[in-house]
Amino acid sequence: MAMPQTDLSLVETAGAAPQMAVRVRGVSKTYGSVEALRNLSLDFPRGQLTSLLGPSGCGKTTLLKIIAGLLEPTAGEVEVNGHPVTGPGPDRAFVFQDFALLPWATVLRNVAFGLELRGVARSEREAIAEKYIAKVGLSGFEKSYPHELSGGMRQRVGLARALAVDAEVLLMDEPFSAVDEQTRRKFQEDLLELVAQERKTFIFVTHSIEEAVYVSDQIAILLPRPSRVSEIIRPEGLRTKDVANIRRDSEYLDIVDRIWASLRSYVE
Amino acid sequence: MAMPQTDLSLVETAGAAPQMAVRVRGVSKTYGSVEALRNLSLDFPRGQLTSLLGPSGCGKTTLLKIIAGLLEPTAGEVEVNGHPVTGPGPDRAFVFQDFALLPWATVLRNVAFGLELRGVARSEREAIAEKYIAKVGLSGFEKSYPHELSGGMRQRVGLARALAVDAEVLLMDEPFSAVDEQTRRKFQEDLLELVAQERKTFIFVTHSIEEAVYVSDQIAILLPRPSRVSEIIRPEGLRTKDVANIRRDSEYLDIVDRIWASLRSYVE
Amino acid sequence: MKIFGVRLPGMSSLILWGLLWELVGRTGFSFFLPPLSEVIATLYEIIGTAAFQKALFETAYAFLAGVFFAVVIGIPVGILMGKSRLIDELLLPWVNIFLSAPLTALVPVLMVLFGFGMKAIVITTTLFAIWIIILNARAGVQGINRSLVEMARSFGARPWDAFTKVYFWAALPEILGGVRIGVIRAVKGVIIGQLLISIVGFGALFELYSANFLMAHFWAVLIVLFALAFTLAEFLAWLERKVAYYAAAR
Amino acid sequence: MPERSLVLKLLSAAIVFGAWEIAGRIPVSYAFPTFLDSMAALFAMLADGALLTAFADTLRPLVIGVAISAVLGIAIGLAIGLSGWFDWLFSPIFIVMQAAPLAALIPLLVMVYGIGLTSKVFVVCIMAMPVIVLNTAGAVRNTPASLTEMGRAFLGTRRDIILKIVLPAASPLIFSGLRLGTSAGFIGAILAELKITPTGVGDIITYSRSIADYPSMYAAIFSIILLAVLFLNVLEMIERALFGGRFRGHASD
Amino acid sequence: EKVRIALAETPSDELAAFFVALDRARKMGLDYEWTAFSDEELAIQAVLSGQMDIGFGTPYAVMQRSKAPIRIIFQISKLKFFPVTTKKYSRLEDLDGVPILLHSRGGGTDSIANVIEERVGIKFGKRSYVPGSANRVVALVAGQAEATIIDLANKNKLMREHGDKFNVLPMFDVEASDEALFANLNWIRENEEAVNILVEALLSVWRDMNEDPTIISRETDPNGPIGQLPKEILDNLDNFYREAVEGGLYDRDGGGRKAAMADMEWYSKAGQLEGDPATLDINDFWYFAPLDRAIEKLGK
Ligand SMILES: Nc1ncnc2c1ncn2[C@@H]1O[C@H](COP(=O)(O)OP(=O)(O)OP(=O)(O)O)[C@@H](O)[C@H]1O
Ligand SMILES: Nc1ncnc2c1ncn2[C@@H]1O[C@H](COP(=O)(O)OP(=O)(O)OP(=O)(O)O)[C@@H](O)[C@H]1O
Ligand SMILES: [Mg+2]
Ligand SMILES: [Mg+2]
Repeated sequence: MAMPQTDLSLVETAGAAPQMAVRVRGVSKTYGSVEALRNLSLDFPRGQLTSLLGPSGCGKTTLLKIIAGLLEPTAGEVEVNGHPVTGPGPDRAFVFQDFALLPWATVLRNVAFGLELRGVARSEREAIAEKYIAKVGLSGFEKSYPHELSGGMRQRVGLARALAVDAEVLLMDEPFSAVDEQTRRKFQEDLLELVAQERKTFIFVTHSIEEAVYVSDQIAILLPRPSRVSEIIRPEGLRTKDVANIRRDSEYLDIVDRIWASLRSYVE
Repeated sequence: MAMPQTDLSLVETAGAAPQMAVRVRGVSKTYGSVEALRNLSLDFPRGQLTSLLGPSGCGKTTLLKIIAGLLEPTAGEVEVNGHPVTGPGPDRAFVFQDFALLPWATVLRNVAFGLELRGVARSEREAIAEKYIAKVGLSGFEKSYPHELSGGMRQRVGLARALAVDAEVLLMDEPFSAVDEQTRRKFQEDLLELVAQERKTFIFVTHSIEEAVYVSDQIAILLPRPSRVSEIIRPEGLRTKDVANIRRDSEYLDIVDRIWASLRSYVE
Repeated sequence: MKIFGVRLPGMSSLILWGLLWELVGRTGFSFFLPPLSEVIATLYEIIGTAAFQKALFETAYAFLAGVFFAVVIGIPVGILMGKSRLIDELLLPWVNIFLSAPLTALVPVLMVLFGFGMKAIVITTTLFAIWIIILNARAGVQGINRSLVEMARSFGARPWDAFTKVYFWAALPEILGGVRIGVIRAVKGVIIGQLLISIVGFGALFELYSANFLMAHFWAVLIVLFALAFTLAEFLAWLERKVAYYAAAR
Repeated sequence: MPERSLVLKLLSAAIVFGAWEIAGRIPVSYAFPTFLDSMAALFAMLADGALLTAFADTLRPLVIGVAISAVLGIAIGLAIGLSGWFDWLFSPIFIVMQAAPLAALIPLLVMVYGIGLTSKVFVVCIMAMPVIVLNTAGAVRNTPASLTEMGRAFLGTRRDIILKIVLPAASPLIFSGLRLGTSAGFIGAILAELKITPTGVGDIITYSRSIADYPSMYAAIFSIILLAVLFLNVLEMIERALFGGRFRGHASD
Repeated sequence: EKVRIALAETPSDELAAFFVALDRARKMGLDYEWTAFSDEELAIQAVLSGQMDIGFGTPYAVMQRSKAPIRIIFQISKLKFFPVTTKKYSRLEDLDGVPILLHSRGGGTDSIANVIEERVGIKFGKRSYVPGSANRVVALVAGQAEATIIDLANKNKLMREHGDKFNVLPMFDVEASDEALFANLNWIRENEEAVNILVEALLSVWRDMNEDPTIISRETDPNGPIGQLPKEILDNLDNFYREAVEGGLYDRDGGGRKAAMADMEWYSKAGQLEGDPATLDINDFWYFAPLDRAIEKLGK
């Protein structure tokens, strides 16, 4: 399951020694009698985007929460930058599938909330929040409340909140599931830009094969419960290609088909 | 906007005179001060599947409900088989986006509910329902309740209910939006089979360009509010091609790109 | 709650409280709190007496009649209010006022209007219970998923069919919730009625025992009453949970 | 259409008060005064200040009791909602208290706490507290898990999470518990005045009844109901001012 | 048709004699039913509005104010109440400015307090109202009050148990009524027969009781409302009636004109009746015919 170092050097543009930002080693998780994860190991290279793909209920969210330190694994260990995870930490930020916005707080307060909990002074944190609100294209909505926004806009608030705390590792649980196809495509392009700009590690859960292939440096395909990693696919060549035409690129389509064939066996 | 007769003859395999099952003529609809549809005209050929594609809130659901007779248009007229629509009728059946199943009734009763409301005797309607339950692959779940089913299975119950009343026209409002990608693909293939088997007219709302191109005989692209038809695209050649490879067919990809280009202009 | 990995059942802490009561009672802390064991012995003694059974019968009768009227009037009125704007606007302010008004103050008026016997107690009980039943039935009908209504229409449902096959069932969780709260309020209503209007049933026993400082008797009847009310409320909550499985799915 | 609903409100008021007036004129009973007579008595009592003094007397135990119930009830409810131990130990008591007809306890309270303010405050508390506790506990228990999880993910301390997430998320239900509690407290306060010692409005009711001054008795009843409704409306206005139109729902937002 | 009787309290030892009389009346052919109300005012209202036929209480204020023709037919008990205080006070005069507990505003104990103030020339402090002598005893014992006015039974009980802590202050005699039976005059006229039976039965019991108080416990129907009371109460019946008879609580002639005159004077002074007692006509308040008839029948 270990990643060959040579693969990475192709991608690491900064030329720094390739490193793993997050390592998951032999993690198992049982909820009562439900065995969600069994002895799962997986590494996440620094500065790259790794997607988790797998059937519904296979334990993707569970894995993400274990990395975030929100859940304790039944067995196994997670390391972030070489330090074992014992709880949530400032090095990781979570983008929640259901947004998890405070309905009683404005967009500004929501985006600044992570900083507020870290005790950053009001004026400072609001300045930072403003910056990230602009970055996700929500300028002008600072004073709005979540229920006044469309699903896609709420999702971006959650994204901005995670970006604002400037964590090294971003954990994103199906972040585009709530937006319609047209908007989703726009987001995917935004995300690609973000990965290129910010030198952060992204861990990304999705149900869409096309989306995973389109945005990922590395795709981990999970088996149905109890979950282990069945395959790791690295759509290497794609990063250098023209974004506008990638969807008809035959390499892209090959990868999609390969994944589809691999997943298909689990769907009824 | 009228369909050239020659186009249709290519598709109509039965060789019967090509006919329009549903004609929408100059329909407008205003909700209070919101103008949802303006002077929209569109024809739906018998035995074919027509998709409606358009930005969120452009009035797709509104149009479907007007055809179903659930809403009255502010102006204009809808004809089904040459007869003007004045209300719901046995010639049309609706598949609801949120399934609209009776949570307190079993799958069997839910599927038979349309027939129950039409006064069909119990034994007869249950026999019919059994047949359609089998057809959508839910045999063995007759005694289950909706909350015991997955989203995809619920969707199929709604579909079976609509099929059971044996209406000529099936109106489907984003029927696959709530299921995950893998299951969705399976459904799309089922739907294609259904269109081939049953000689019915399908009107299908979706947000997914790929889905529309994949399943449709004809795609109507709607403008943002107030909505009119901006373009009609007929992915003709595709029907004859191999289903397994269609997603990498260049004609398919051309059509997807063309639609994307056309829709993209409305997204921000 | 878990102790040493064993799950303690929900109401088991009442046993602990019972023990505490026994202990405090034994210390002779105050004459008004006899030990629980004495109370239970007294309970055993009086439960067979004609006076107790008469009280039980009178209370049960007033209670059941009051709840019956509250349900039979409340649910249809609530459904009507949910469906008709005019009726809703006419009645809603009064329903809200009576829901929050101190009905105890109104009891003297009820006596004048409806007499001083059982009838007034039944009406007091009804008045305690009915408003929340109306409001909940109304909320249930208003909250019915529109697509269920449209589904019924699109398959050609006639109004009566739509009502019996869709509306009632769809609003059932809220209706039952209202009935549960209503029944709890009705228990309070029947006792307040018995204390303030004519002294019959358990109200009479309470007056008698407290006036004569028969504390063990007093607590014994109180325990019976608490247990009855509690059982009833839990039964309705159980019923509610049985339909609640679909409340979230509507 | 605000006018339409106002007209309908006035219309329904006119129907009810008209029915009262007619019933009083028939009369249905020697002891049933007309609406107009009762209003006249009401204004007379307002004019000589008797009513205001009475309100002050009635409101004292009510306000003290509701305040105690609110502070204590929310604190206990919070503890029950947050701690399994508290839940196990205390929630059965409040569940029993809520279901049980506590009015029956009044004679006992008199023996223990006498006839003064204390036992009246106590009556208000036992009536108002259970619903406040149970509503608060339920709301706290049902704080959307995703919000508390979010708070943990962004490194909130337990205090932070309680103050900035749990309490605001629970506040609509806490407020509705307060409203129900206040309404129950009113019932308790009146009950205390009718069953323990007649003071305030309860005294006007019993005294005017004993001297057969029925218009005054009805005026007092009318005024206390009016007061309760006003009191609750004020509470609702406070709630709306505090949380404004910002609340449209809950976790689903 | 049944005669509907409105009691002003739930059946207890105090009502045992009344129920014995009711039993005798039933044997004489009276058909009746009773309802217990939570206080005197409710019983009065019930008779006022015609929902009950005969009520318990002293509705002088109501008789004077409402236009309803209510009349008293029998005096059940006299206003035998006793000022009780802590050892600090030993005479009524000492109570000047002392807060006092009374039954209810405008009620019997309130009028006793008024008359004490007038005769002794003092002014009580704040008056608080606690219905029920037993409850006032509790308040007194619990130290929540220094002075109150309580009934005979509770006075005896208090002195038995806490005689070392409290004083019963000597007071002048009161002949006025505490509880009386009353009914609507029209109804009385339409039901002379029933009223006669009832009054006769009452008078006979009141006379027998004054001879031998134990008659009450002996004649109490074990299946009736009194017989169903807890044993603790029943065991004390003889004691209760012995003390009551000794204390002169029950008039052997059912009150009559003597009581009516005393009431006029007393309730005028107490503020319940308006106008000079001399100008008040006792026939506006009492209806003597049934009592006169019964006395004639049973002999002086
Ligand atoms: N708190 C819990 N208690 C019990 N079982 C749980 C709990 N949370 C998750 N599970 C179970 O663990 C399994 C994995 O859940 P998880 O949410 O991680 O799946 P997922 O891959 O994120 O699914 P989806 O794609 O539907 O979001 C599921 O079968 C689920 O039923
Ligand atoms: N009952 C209504 N009252 C007022 N406006 C309405 C109502 N129903 C729909 N609208 C408005 O009409 C427009 C069209 O709505 P419709 O639901 O038909 O859109 P849609 O194309 O189905 O959108 P989506 O893709 O989001 O489902 C929207 O702007 C909506 O706000
Ligand atoms: Mg998940
Ligand atoms: Mg729609």
